[in-house]
Amino acid sequence: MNVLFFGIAKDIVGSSQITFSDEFKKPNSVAALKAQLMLSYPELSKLTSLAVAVNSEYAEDDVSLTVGDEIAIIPPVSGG
Amino acid sequence: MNVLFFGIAKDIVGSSQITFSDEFKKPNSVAALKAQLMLSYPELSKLTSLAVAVNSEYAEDDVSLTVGDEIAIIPPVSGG
Amino acid sequence: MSEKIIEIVDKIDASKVFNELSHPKSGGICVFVGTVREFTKGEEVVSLEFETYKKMALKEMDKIATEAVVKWNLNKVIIRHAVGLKEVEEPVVVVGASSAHRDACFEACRYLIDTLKKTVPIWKKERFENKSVWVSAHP
Amino acid sequence: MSEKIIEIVDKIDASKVFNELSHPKSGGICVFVGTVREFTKGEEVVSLEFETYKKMALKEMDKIATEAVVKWNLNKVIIRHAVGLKEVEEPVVVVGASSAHRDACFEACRYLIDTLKKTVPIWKKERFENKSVWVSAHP
Repeated sequence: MNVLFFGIAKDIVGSSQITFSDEFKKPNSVAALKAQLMLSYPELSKLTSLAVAVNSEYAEDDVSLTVGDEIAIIPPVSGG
Repeated sequence: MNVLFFGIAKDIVGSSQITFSDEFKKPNSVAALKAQLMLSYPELSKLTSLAVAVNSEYAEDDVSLTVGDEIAIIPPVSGG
Repeated sequence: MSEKIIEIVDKIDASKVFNELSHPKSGGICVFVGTVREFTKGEEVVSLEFETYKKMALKEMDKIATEAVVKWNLNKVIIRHAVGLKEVEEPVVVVGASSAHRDACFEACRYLIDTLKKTVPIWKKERFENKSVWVSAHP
Repeated sequence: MSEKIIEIVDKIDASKVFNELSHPKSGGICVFVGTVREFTKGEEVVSLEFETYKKMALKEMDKIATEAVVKWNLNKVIIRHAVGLKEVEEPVVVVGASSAHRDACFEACRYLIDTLKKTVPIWKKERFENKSVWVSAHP
């Protein structure tokens, strides 16, 4: 399972992509993924918002994650 | 005293300009000018509105007219 | 110091308006272009013809632009109207505003075109296949 | 059948947008261009840098455009965003709508830019003389 990072989230994590290769550690929902990331990178919890996209669509906390999903961490957007 | 006509007012009057050369007949106010024109060209009174400009500024009915003024008859505008 | 562009021209080149409104203190530019539409009230329009009392029209356009600059603190403003015969899809009017933030330029742009249509002495004749009509002349 | 133009590009040419939005059934075209402003909150901006999650951004831009076409019955719509480093006065985003009457294109244009700023995954870093800041990242 690949997780992509953008903007300030990429800066905080220090990488544009993390791969969860160990099936045991893989979070099984959007909520679980966010919790795990915020524990590992506390700076993420200081952001104005933190959304998750699953297969390039915004996903609510209760959406479950499967191995083939393309997941992205979306810090506050600021286009325009 | 020159009176300029535009748009449909020009079509109704059949001319883009009328000169009041006879001092006796010259209307002395915007209201008098409009009354005189509507009497001569009844079609003018059928328009949605009829404004008068004196020296290229909109002028109310009570504005008086003098010989050197440039006067214009402004039928309903429709720019844009 | 704001820059105003006020013009009545034979032909409008809409492509240059963004360069004209570009400004280092602007974060937003809003532009409205009025174009000739091929149908009006279900009838096919062949062309539009615009006539103006130019001296007065420029004065009125300048008043509108100045009011907008003051009210919305614009960095730049443009009001350009075309006269003569215009075919379908041709631009007949361009208004635009350039400001620090987008609220101001959107509101100003709307004000420019709405007020122009009410006060500026320009007249439009719609030419159809078999007749011509001065727009808004009759109730 | 409405035409949508949805693009993420390295450089925006604002001059071509009116040709792109021209349509025989349109009487009004409204365009908003966002540009780099040299000061923000009193500090001098050297440049902006835009980054995107392109695949998702194009999807979200397309949703916004489609919603606007349906809601305002647009003939044409455009949403084009730039990425990379942008200097003061450069355009970073162009949104525009082409419709029969001006109410629709003004409202649609405002909706396009407001919604883009809320939902499209694009991130802006402001570069000042001595620091860089991701915009809106922190409360």
